[in-house]
Order: sequence, then C-alpha cells, then structure tokens
Amino acid sequence: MYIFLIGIIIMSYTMVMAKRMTSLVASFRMQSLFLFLATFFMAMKEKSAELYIVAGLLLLLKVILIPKFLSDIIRKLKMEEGIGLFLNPLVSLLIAVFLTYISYVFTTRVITFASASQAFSFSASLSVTMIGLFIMIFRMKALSQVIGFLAMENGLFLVASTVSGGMPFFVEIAIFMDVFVSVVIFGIFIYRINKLFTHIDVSKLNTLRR
Amino acid sequence: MESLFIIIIAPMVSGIITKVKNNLRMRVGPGVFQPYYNLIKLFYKEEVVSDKTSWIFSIAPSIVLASVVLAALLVPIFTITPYAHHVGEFLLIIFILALGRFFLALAGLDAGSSFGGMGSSREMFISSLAEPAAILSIFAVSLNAGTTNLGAISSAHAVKFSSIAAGLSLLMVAIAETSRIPIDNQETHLELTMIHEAMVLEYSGRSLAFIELASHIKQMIFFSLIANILFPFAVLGGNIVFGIAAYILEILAISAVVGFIEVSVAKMRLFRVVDFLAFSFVISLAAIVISIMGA
Amino acid sequence: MGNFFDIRMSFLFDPLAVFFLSVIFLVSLPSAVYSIGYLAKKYSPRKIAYAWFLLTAFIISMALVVSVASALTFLIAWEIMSLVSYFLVVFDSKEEKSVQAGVIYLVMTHVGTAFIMAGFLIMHKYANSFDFISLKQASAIMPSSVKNIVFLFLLTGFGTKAGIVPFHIWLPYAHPQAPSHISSIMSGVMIKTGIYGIIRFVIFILGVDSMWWGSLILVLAGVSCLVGVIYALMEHDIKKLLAYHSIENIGIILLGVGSSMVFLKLNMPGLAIFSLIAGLYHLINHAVFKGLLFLCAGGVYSATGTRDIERLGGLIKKMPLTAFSFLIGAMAISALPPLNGFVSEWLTLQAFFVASLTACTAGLKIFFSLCAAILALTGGLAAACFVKAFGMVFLAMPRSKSPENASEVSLSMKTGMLFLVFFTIALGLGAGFVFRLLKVVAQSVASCDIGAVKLSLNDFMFLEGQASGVNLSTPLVALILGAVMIGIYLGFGRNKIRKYNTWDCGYYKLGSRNEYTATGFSKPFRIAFNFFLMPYTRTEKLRKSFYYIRSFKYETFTTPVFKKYMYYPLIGMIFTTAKFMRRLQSGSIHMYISYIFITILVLIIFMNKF
Amino acid sequence: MNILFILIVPFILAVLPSVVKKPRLLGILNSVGYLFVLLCSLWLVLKPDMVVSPSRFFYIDALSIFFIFTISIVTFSAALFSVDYIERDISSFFISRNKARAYYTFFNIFSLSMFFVPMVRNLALGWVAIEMTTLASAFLVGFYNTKSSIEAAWKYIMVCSVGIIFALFGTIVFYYASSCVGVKNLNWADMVSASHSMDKNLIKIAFLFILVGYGTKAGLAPMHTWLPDAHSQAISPISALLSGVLLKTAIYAILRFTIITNECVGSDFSSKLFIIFALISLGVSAGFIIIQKQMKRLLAYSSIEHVGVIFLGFGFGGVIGLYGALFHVLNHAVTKSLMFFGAANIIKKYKKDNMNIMRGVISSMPFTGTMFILGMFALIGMPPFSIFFSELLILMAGLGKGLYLASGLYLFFIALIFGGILFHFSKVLFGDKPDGMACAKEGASVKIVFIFLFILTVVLGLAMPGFLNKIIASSVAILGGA
Repeated sequence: MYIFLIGIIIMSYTMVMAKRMTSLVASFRMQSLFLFLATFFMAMKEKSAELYIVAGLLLLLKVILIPKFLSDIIRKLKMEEGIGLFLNPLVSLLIAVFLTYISYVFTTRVITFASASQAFSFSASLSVTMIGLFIMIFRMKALSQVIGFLAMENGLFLVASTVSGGMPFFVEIAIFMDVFVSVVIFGIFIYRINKLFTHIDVSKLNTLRR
Repeated sequence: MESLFIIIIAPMVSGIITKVKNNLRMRVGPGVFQPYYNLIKLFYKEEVVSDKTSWIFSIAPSIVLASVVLAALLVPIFTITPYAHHVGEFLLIIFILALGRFFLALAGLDAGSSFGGMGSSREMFISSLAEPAAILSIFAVSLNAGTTNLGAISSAHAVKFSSIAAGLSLLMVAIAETSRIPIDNQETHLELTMIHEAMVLEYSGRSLAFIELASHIKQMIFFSLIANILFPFAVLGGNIVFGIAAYILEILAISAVVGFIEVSVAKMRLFRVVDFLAFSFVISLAAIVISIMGA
Repeated sequence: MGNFFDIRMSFLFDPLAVFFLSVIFLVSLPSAVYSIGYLAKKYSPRKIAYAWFLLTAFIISMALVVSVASALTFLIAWEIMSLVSYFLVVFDSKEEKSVQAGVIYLVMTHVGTAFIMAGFLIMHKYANSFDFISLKQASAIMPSSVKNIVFLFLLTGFGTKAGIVPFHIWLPYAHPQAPSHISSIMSGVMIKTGIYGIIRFVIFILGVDSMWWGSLILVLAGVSCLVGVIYALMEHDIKKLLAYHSIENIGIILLGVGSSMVFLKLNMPGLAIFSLIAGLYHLINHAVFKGLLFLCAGGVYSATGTRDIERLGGLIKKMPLTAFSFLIGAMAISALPPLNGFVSEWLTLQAFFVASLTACTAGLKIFFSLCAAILALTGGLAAACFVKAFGMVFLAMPRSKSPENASEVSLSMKTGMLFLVFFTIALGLGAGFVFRLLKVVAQSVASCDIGAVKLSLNDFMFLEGQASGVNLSTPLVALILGAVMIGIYLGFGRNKIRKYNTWDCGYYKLGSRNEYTATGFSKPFRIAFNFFLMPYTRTEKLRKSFYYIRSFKYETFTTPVFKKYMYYPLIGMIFTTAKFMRRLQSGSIHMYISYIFITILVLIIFMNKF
Repeated sequence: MNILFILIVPFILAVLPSVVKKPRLLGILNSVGYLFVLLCSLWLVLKPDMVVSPSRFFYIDALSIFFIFTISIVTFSAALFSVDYIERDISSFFISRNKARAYYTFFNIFSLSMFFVPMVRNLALGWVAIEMTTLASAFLVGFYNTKSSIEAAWKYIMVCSVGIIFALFGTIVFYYASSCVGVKNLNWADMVSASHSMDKNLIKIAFLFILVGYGTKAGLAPMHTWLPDAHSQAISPISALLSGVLLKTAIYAILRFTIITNECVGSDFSSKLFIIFALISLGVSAGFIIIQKQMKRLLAYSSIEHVGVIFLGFGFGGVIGLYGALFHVLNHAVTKSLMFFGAANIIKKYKKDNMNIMRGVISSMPFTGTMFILGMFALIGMPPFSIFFSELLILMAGLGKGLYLASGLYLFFIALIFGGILFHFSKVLFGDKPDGMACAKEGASVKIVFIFLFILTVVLGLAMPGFLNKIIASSVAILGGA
C-alpha cells in the first residue's frame, strides 16, 4: 500500500522537476498508474466490486485516454520544448517537499484517523493536491496548468478511494464524467488560445486588468 | 418731551465738541450754534439729485431721520422709563440704527459713483464690527442691574467698575458710529479719506439737512446711553431738576472727552479700525467678566 | 415572522408636525405658482411636465418626512426626498456642473443618511419597534453612553442635510444648480427637515441627556453663522450667495434650538421654551424670506441670463417689483425692524441675555454672551452682504450688456413673490400672534407646561426676582416709523430739485466702469477675515514683447478651508488606497490561483482561531 | 412532478436548436419555455407543502424552492432579452446564425445545470452540477471568440476549476467524517441528522475547503479574480445570468454545508469566516468600483460587493440577518439583471465600453436610460427599491448582535460604493449625447423585460407578497435561525 502512495508522491515530484512538456505528461501518466494500483489494492482489500470498476475507469481515463489526448495536443501544437518555469526545478522541488511536510504535520496534528495508513494516505493526497496547485501556479503554459489540475484531481481520488473507502458509486461515475468533460473542454480552449495568440503561454494573457 | 429735548439740543452738542476742539487748538472757532445755521442753510438750498438714482435715494433721508427719532424715543434721559418702552428696548435701538444705516448705504451705492460705493462699503464694515461691542457693553451693565430693561438699568444706583469699563467700550463704539477721529474725520474734504461723508456725498439741500440732523441725534443717543449707563445719577432720588442738571453735565463732560480725543490722536488707517473695534469688544467682554465676578 | 418592520403609513400630527407642514406649504405654494412663468420661459413642454411631476413628488415626500410616526417610514420618505431633490438638482442635465453638483449632494446626504440609519437601528435595539412613541419610551432605558453615540450620529446625519459647518459643502453646489423655484424650496424648506430631525429625534424622542449636547450644537451653530456669512460676503454668484446665507441662518436657528437644549438640561422650562420658540420663529422666517430671495434671484436670472452680480446693475428701473420684493427680503434677512427676521433674531438675543442673567455658572454666562456677540456680528455682516447684493444687482448703472434689455417678470412669478412679501411683513408685524402659536408647538415638543411663567412677546419675565420685563411690539415700531416719515413729508415735502450727473470730480465721462464693484465692496471684509479666508492673488501678463505688456490680468481668490483641509485629503486617501489595490487584479492567472492557495493555507493554519 | 418540468423544459430547449433553424423563432420558443418554467417555480413557491421529493435523487425544501424561484426569474428575463440581442448581433454580423443556435444550446445547458444545483439530494452531485455550470458557461464567456473573451474564459474556467477542486476535497472530507459515523451516502438530510457526532476538526477543515472552493465560484474576495473578467467579456444576457444566479447557486451549496457545520461545531465558526470574507469582498469591490472605467466590469465588481453583503447577512445570522441575506439574494438577482441588460443596450448603442467617453445616455436612449438610472438607484440601496430593505435588515442584524465594528465598516464601504457608482454612471447618463447619434428605439421584448424586472424591484421593496415572505421565512427556519 505505502509503496503506491510513495510512488504517487515521487511522481508529483518528478512533475515538479519536469522541464519538458512530454516528461510532464509522462510523469502524470505514471502517477495515474500508481493511483490505479492503489485503488486496485484497496479494491482487493475491501473486495468491493464498485472499487474495481472505479479502478478500471481510472486506468481507462487517466492512464490511457487523457495522457494520449494531452500528448496529441502537444504534437499538434508542436510544443515539446520547455514548459516555461517561474521557479527553477530545484527550488520548486524544495517547496514541494516542504508542502508534503506541511500536509503531513497538519494531518497528524489536527485530525485523528482510524488507522495510520489512513492518516498517511490522507497526508499524501493532501500533499499531492497542494503540489498540483503549485504546478498550476508556477508553470506558465496552459497545458501544464491542465496537468496540474489533473494532478490535484489525482490527489482527490486518492482520498476518495483510500481514506474513505470509495464514495457512493454513481457519484464516482459522475465525477469521472465531469473530469473527462472538463479536460476535453480545456483542450478545446487550449486550441483556441493557440489559434488566437499563436502561443499557449497563459502568463502573457494579462490584458484584462483592474 | 425728553426725546424732543434730545432732538433739539443734538446739533448743539456737535457744536460744543467743535468748540472744545478749537479751543484746545488755541482757536476761537465757530459758535456752538453753528450746526443750526448749517442745517437751516441746507434746508432752504436747492437740491441736486443725480439722474442715475432711484427712489431708494430719495426716501433714504426720511427713513434715516425716522429711525433715529424712534431710537431717541427709546432712550431713557432723566426719567426712569423711556417714552416708548412698550415699543422695545436697547436691542431695538441698535437694530433701528442699523435700519437707517442700511438705507443710507444703499443710497450711497445708488448714484453709481465710486466714492459712494467706497463710503457705504466702509460704513457697513465698521458698523458690522462695532455691533457686537455695542451690544455686549450694554449687556454688561444689564448684568449688573439684573435686567435688560433700560429704564431699570439706568435706575440702578450703585456705580460699579464693570459699568465704567462697559461705558468705555461704548464710548469707543460711539466714536466709530458717529464717524469721529480716529475712525473717520467729519471735517475732511478729501473724498478718499471719507467714510460717512463719502457715503452721503451725493446728497445736497434738504435731504442732506435731514441726514446731518439724523447723525447729530444719533450721536446724542449714544452719549445719553453712555451717560445713563456710566453714572445713572440722572435719576437719583427722582428729583427732576437735579436729574436734568446731572444729565446735562454728563453730556458736556462726554463731549469734552470726545473733543479732546479728536484733537489728540491722529486718524487711523481703515484696517487698523479692526483692531480698535476688537479692542472695544474685548473691553466689553472684560466688563461682562468683571460684572459676573461682581465688581 | 418576516415582518420585521411594518411599512404601514402611520401619521403623527402633533403641533410640531403641523408647524413644519405649514412651513412646507407656505413656501411650496408660491414657488409652484412662480414656476409656471419661470419654466415656460426656459424649457420644453415635456421638461415642464417632468418638472411638475418632480415638484409634486418633492413636496409630498417632504410632507411625509415631517408627518410620519415611525422611524422607518421616516427613513424611506427621507431617502425619497433626497432622491427627488437630486433629480431636481440635475434638472438641467446637459450641464456638467449640475451633474457634478448632484453627485456631491447625493453622496453627502447619503453619508448623512447612513449615520441616521445607524442611530435609528441602535435605538430600535432597545425599542424593538420603529414607532416614535415606543422609541421615546425606550430612550428611558438606554444607557447614557449609547445615548451619546446616537446623538452624535443623528447630529451628523441631520446636520449634513441642514448644512451646518463642516458638512455644508454640498449646499453651495446644489442649491444654485436647481431651477430657482426649487432652490427656494430646497433652501427654504428642505434643509429645515434636518432641523426637524434634530428637534424630533433628539429633543422629543431621545430627550436631552447631558450638558454638552446643547453646547456642541451651539458651538457648531456659531461657527456655521460666521462661516456662512463670511463666505457669502466673498461670493458673487447671487444664488450661491443666498445658499451661503442659508448656512448662516441654519446656524441662527440652531442657536435657538441648542440653547433650549441646554436649558432643558438645566431644568429651566421657561427659558427652554422661549429659545425654542426663537429658533422655530427664525426657521419659518428664514423659510419665507429665503424663498422670496431665491424667487427674486431667479427672476433676475431669467431676465438677464447671468447670476454674476458683477455684471448686473440698474435693474431697479427695469424690474421695479422684483427690486421691491428683493429689498423686503434683504431687509428681513439682515434683521431690520419691523420685518420678521428682526423679530426672531431679537428673540434669540433676548434668550441669550436672559439666559446669562439667570444661568447658574459663570462659564455659561460668558458662553451665552459670546453667542450673543456672534449673533450680533453675523447680523451686521449679513446686512453688509445684502447692501452689496442689492446695490450691485439693482442700483446704479448696468455693468454689462446683459441687464440693459431686461424686462419685468411675468405675472405668475410676480404673484409668487408678492405672496411671500406679504408673509415676510405679516410675520414681522403679527409677531405677538405667531409667538403665541409657536408657544404651543414648543411646549408640546419639550413636553413641559410653563403656565406658571409669564411668557408673551410683550413683557415676558422668567424669574420672579427680575425687576421688569422687556417689550417688543413691531406694529408700534412700524407705526412710529411710518408716522415720522409721513410727518417729514407733510411737514417739509421737498423743495425744488435739479437732475444732474453724479459728482465726477470733473472727470468728463462717468460710466459704469467707474462704479464700485462687489469685489471692491467686500475687500475690507476680505482683509479683516484673512486669517480664515486666506486670500491669494494671481497676476497674469499678456505681453506682446518683453518690453510691451498688452494687458494685465489680476485675479484674487480665497482658500476654501474646509474643502482643502478636510475633504480633499480624505478623497485623496481613498483614491490612493484604491489605486494601490488595483495591483490585486494584475491580469496574471498564476497570481489569481496563488490567491486561492494562500487563502486556503492561511485558513488552515489559523483554523482554530475561528 | 413539476420539478421534472422545470428540468425537462430546458433539456428540450437545449436539443431544439438542432431542429429549429431560425434564431428568432428559437429565441421566442426559449422565452416561452422559460415563462413556463417560471410559472412552475411560482407554483412551487405557492404550494411548498405539496412538494414531495419525487425520488432518491431529488431533495426539495423551502430553501431550494427559493433558489429555484430566483433562478427561474432571471433565466426567464435573460431568455426574453436574448431574443432581440441575438437578432441584433446577427444583423450586425457579430455572429453567424449557427453560432446563434449554439448560443441557445449552451444557454439551456447552462440553465439546466443551474436548476440542478438546488434540487439534487446528494451533495457530491450538487458539486458535479456546479462544475457543469462552469463548463457550460465557459463557452458563453468566450462566445465572441476574441482575444480578450478567450482570455477571460480561460481564467474563468481555470480559477473556478481549482476552486471547485477544493470544494470536492471538502466534500470528500465531509463524506469521510460522516462515513466515520456510519452515514455512507452523501445525502444532505442524513448528514444533518448525523452531524452531531461527527469529528469537529474534520468538519472544520472540510468547511474551510468548501468555503474557499465554492467561495471562488461565489465570487468572494480574494478568490473573486475571475469574476470581473468573465462578467465583462460574457455575452450580456449571460452576464446577467452569471452574476444574477450563478453566484447564488454556489452560495446555495455553501449554505447546505454551513447547516451541517453549524449543527456540528456551532454557528460561531462559520459566521466569523463569513463576516471576514464579506468585509474583504466589500472593501475590494469598493476600491475597484471607485477607479473603474468600464461599465460591465463595474457592475461585476458591484456583484462582488453584493455577494459580500449577502455573506455578511449570513454571518450576522439570527432571524433578521438570515432573512435579510436571502431577501438580498433575490433582490440582487433581479436588480443586477436589470442593470446588465441596460448596460448591454448602452454598450451596443455606443459600440464601446469606456465610461470616460460615453455621455448623454438619457437623451440618446430615453427608455433604457430611465430604466438604467432607476436600476442604479435600486442597486446602490435607495428606497423604495428592494435592496434598501434587505441591506437595512442586515445592518439591523449586525447592530442587534452588537457587532459594531463590522456594521460600521459595512456602512462605510456601502457609502463608498454608492459614491463611486453614482459618480461614474451619472457622468454616463447625463450630459450631451454624441452629435449625430439618433434616439434609440428598443424592441417590445426588451421593454417587457425591463418593466418586468423594474416592477419586481419596486414590489419586493414596498409590498412583498405573502407567499414569498412565507417561503423565505421557512428557509430561514431551515438555516437554523429560529
């Protein structure tokens, strides 16, 4: 169990470290894979059919479809080059680690969990979420923001599946659909931005002020 | 009766003042009846009226005269209660005089000459600054008497220090109001230094006579106010003969003082007048404080 | 549940309300009549219909303000009144000036209303009802600290509407911009609703709780008197001049009201009633003669098309009736007997005198005599100011082209003016009668009966120890004056008269350029009060070459103290803060997301603080 | 049953454009449909007790009915306003006919998802619905496909998604907390009943996330940053929908969670947070309104202000505060839509959105100008319009609670905003109209919309209908002010 969680966190670190869009997507795929494994593990442990289906959906969407979609975008928009950093990877890594520490401390201080594993996975997911947000803040390109967003969602799924043993089934499905739709819409907007501005550097989108 | 007395002897007082001044200057000077001669002369002279003027100009003199006559009715002379004490009391005197001044100032503006405008501007300036001092000084005395009724005031027997101070400030006000040196100079012939004279510059003949008479009476009113406030001997014991005598003596004394001041100080610049009147205001305020302290 | 406040119309027609209603209609009626002629001259039929709609709405809202019986309905009527008057201020909506004036006016009055609202709601906390009567009962259980706060709030709010210094700045903007008949209503009546508020909510409902209330009002009133009249002296726009005089007269009214509050606290009912009467009397007087003056000013404006008195003159020949009405109004406002302004100022002065004759402490005695002095000074300055106004507008020769081909105003305008002229005189001569009426009003407000104290205009005395009373009978004054004047005419008449030029020192062509100007007239005052006005001059040389100056321009200004040292810094502060905050919305989405990040972090860290 | 009507009608209308080709006909059908929806919701309001939540999927009580009613009012007027607006857009070649049909599709999806929010029983599904509103409206924000609109849409969708993610996080934590005490479904009612025994800290954390998340959507400062961009760039009827009701749906969601939280940890926690955020929002909006140049952005900031006012009311709490806040929700929806429609007309007429150069609206377009100035006075809280009363109620609650500092700040900011709005708009409204500009004639539908909304503001202010009063009162009871 722990190995998956650690893997997820490591993957988010690599996402923070990533200099190229492709590597970002790849590490996201890896993270989703670990997430899938974690969920699968939970499913086996709890022997709940719903969690199996959820895991399957994870595999389908987050490991296969969405990364493929993203890399399509990358290829179409020809932007394998750098993803535009506000902070250099090492500093961001430090911050990411710090975030992990904070969320761990916070979790252990404030909340009392049934089991240590729950506490650990909660802190892990919290840190993953935070790191995803961090990626959204400190990466310039639109696509990297999308990936950060997806990373945050991974964190959420981690909580949902591991800590609280899976949400009600149709809720999960709905959320999946929602995520998928939103990613698609993000993609559409990325295309539009690229068409209008001939770049997807959203840090340059600052005409609307005051 | 008494008011008629005032109106009649009013010009003579100005004559006396002139006499005193001349004597102090080692001159003979005109007799004390000279003002009467002037009035009569003006009264029968032909009147020249500017064609720019309106009805304001022509009714102003009579209003002025009427106002001072009414004011004269309100002043206690040598009996306790003035004739028109049903009409009002000393505040009314101030306001009535203001009425006359208002119309005179308008008349000064009416002809459209710059002297008239200058005169009325300065006149309103001085009088508006003088008003608080006048009111407060009389009020200080009424604090002593415990009433604002003039008759009652002048029947108050004890002479207090505060009332002397009040009388002093009232004297300064009177100097300002009756356009005497150091505020104004009645005898000047240079328009730019005039205040009152400049305002009535356009008047001639009978109207001028009215205005002159009015200013004499006004001066008389102030003097008798001072007299009855400073030393309410006039009504001591109610012996009418004694009262009249005392009153006349006081009036003579005051006019002597005024004349002495006129020859002994030089005329002020217009904007020093502010300090002069502020000083009189402070004195009257001091008088109030003193009288509250009970002296 | 749900109806926390009932917006049911409940009225309270006690003497105070009736008094104010009568004031409202006394001024609104002639102004409405006047407006017939006034509007027809300037505006299109649609605009005229609009104006009539607004006028009726305005009058109704004012009537509601003074007659409703619940604080909530009062608040609503109050705001509607402000709204309608705003629309009236921006009536000439094409002009940038009137729009700006409207903004200043509405913002000021709204800030005032915010204070009033807060005060009401704090009272409502104790009463659990907006009804006047229950508020009055609740004020008994209010702790005095709360009472003080409520008083300050109400004073600020109503003072803003009444235009007492330093909340007066909207007044000289708003009043001149409205059409003249509206200016007369606004300046004559609307600002009085502020006084109504103070009387109704402070004296009647809250009850005078501590000494400093009245004293504070007295101080503010004195300041308002002087500031108003001094600015009026410096002002050359006729309608602005009148607006500043409204500030002054509000000060005089409040002198009466404030002293009555002091006496109520000192438990001297007789004096309290008396000075309240003085205040109310001046209130109605000011309504009448200020309305009259504004109507006349409007007549002059519509006849000549300018409000700058430096460019007017000689109108007494062109429009005699307007001149006469203006003269009456001017005499009244400069407190000349036997007109109404004189009566009320006389009453106020008497109140001060008797007060300091009978007041307990020496400090109060001196304080009151100072108030009297201020009032006297104000009266003198006002007289000077109106000599200037009347002289420059109506007397001598026209100072520019515009007044030369002026003509007398139309019939309806004349009617409006004459109506008010009549009341100006009537309120002066019928003083005794009016006094008796106002006594009823004042007694009902202060809710104390003074049957014991002998109190009538002729011969009133407050304490037994007093030697004898003082009298005033304006009819007798008028009678004697008239008699003497007639006597003079009958006795002497006038001997032969020769029309000739004005004395010109032998200068051959004396023209309107030689006339004394308003600026020149007010110069002595400008120099006397330079510590407050801070006059400064600007000279400008239009030169052809370095050596040859074609013309030389010399202007003199006065510093608007309150705006410069009170309002501009405040506004500047607000704007700098806003400009600083602008950086929040920098346009960078990363920054936006980081806001969320920071917020959540802060919240989590300080979670247990909440 | 009619709940289903309310949901079905927008759905039908959403698929309609694929059949009907004429934009005008579409618009008319649209408005008719929403009139029907409005009537249905009115029926709900009139007979709240007859409502039975039809399935395990829906949950309807007074609170949701109130919000449904608000939404239906604004959607109806927006639909009616769109008819003319889209017509003019087409005739002036801003958009193609197909684009117009796309507009109607998204319009309906958007409103459908908004109708979902107050109906669903399950909190997570509520979250899904709100996310759907974001996604649907993103297209409408970026509708004109210009640089600025796309930029606005991107910011809108990104910021809101981040916020919404936090909201989901909070929801999951709520779920965890409730599952610890055995409630394994996310149904609101069950969670409320179970809330006493939940873990306080967990609930607190969860509520923080919920507040920040949905607060982003509701436009609370400092998470408000997407709002002015989206509102100003969106196509105008949609701006009305956005600020009129979209924010309100987020508020509704927050309210649902607040009830659980108050049950669990007591009301101080939430009310303190509400007051703090509300005051921040008021301050921020005041500052930006004062220096604002564009009309629609100014209106957007004033929406932030009013959201702040609403939260202030919820924070002050008590019967009066809650009542005032809910009342304010309705008032703001109505008034702000009126204002946005007015702004839409004005901007169309002047072809620019810079208040420093627009002048003389009253003379150039009398009807819109009049409505706009009246709406302005309604917006800045002048009687006899309704907002005055709700703001008065909220102030009353604050002073009644003895929160003098908060109330004082509230009054201060309100006064600032009053000044700012009055200053900007009076410049625009009065003055001389640009020469050569003809007087505008508005279409009948537009006039109907304006008059409908205006009458609503006045009626709500002076004579609130009893049934509405009743529904608000019972919602207050649900919110625990009793």
